[in-house]
Amino acid sequence: MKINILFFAGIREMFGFHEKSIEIEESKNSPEKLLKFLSEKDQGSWVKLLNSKDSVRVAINQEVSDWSDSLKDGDELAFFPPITGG
Amino acid sequence: MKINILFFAGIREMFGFHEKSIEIEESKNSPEKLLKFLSEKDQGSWVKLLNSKDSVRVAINQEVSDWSDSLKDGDELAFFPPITGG
Amino acid sequence: MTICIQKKLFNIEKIISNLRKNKPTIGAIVSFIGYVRDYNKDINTKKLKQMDLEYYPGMTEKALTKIEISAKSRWVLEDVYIIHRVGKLFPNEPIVAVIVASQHRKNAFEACEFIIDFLKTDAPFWKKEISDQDELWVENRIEDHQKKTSWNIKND
Amino acid sequence: MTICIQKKLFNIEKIISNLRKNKPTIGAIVSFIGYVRDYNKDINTKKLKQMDLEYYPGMTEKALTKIEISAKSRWVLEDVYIIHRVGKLFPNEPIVAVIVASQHRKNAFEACEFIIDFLKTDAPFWKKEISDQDELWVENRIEDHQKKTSWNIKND
Repeated sequence: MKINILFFAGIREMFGFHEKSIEIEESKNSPEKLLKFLSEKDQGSWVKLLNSKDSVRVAINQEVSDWSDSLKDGDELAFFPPITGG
Repeated sequence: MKINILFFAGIREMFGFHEKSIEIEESKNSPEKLLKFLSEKDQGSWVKLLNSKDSVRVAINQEVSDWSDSLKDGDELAFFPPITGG
Repeated sequence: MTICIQKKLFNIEKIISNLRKNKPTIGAIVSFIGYVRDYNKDINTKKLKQMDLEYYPGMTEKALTKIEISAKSRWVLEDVYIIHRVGKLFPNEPIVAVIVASQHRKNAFEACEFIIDFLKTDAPFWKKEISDQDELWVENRIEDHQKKTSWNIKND
Repeated sequence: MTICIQKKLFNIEKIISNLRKNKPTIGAIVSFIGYVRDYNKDINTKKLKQMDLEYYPGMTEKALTKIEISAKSRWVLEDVYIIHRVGKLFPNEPIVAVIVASQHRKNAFEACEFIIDFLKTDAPFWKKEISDQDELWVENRIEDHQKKTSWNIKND
């Protein structure tokens, strides 16, 4: 399945890009499973993201979500730090 | 003693003037005593003011006061309806 | 701390920008603006043409100053600006603005509401509504007194 | 109900006057404005030069709409206008304004505070402070989450 991943603020800077589209097998159907898989496969910033998971928020299709919520083909997945607007 | 009396809003319109300076004997040393005396002496609007006393506010020297508070020579006494600003 | 009683219209953007020029550390501003509505509160068949606002020069300023001082004793505030129009006002024009600046927004919200609540009961202003049918002095509202009293229960 | 996410400065007087043009029955307007302060919150030796405001196009608008709808379900309101700046901001410039119009001022005060409290925790914006010494993403404040949570206790 295809997942479009977005990164914001400090996480965007850590990765060096804002957006990444990936093709991934159906079994990686939650933000947590997907992040674990990518940190093993591609290392680098994915490992750092996994290690700071407690202070990272996820959104699926622009809705704040849990790490265990399900992902499906075509979803937009975002990783970002806690909100500091206003 | 000399008392400068001010009238506001509906009370000013009832009297037809905004201000009246009076010379009065020392014994009329509260808004209540003064109003009773003037309503007997001059009648007219003073009687109406006395009759609607419960919905009239008094201020002595620009401080909200009671009908029984004491008046002294040179004081500014104001009669006005309840406040409706803002 | 500024109190303005004036006939002319005011511009809230200009007031705020002047306020901030003097105190660039201000982080939060809460403001309340009250308007002349184009109908009479109780009788909707009448069309409001004009509102006359009378005040007690001297006492009104003192009463507003007292309210400001009271607010500043309850909350940590950077600045307070009260502006109230008098004379002839027309429908849709602003009557009053209360602008409160503070470091923490909660203080500004509470103090701004406190000031307008007390202004409505303690500052000598009187409104007369001139409609296409008659001229009537506005009666005061019991709710305004209840709002004022609620502050004593909560804070004293 | 309007949501504006924009780079340029805004004029609160103009926003309010446009708001009132559409709804002349509005009697009370409460507004909150937040500013970029000219120093860093925690380390006062640093001088803030610039603030970068990032957001999540699409999700931010949805989150703000959800907050507005939630406020409108709790209070009777005439109109709500939320404006938040993004991109490069400089000290003393406004960041955000929440403008709430209602018939009764109490509703406007409560709804305005509710909206800014939830905006601070639920709308995806991120601030980066660029000082004369370094560039740091602002950490979120525990107090903001406490303020948000207090609404649930009071109102749910």
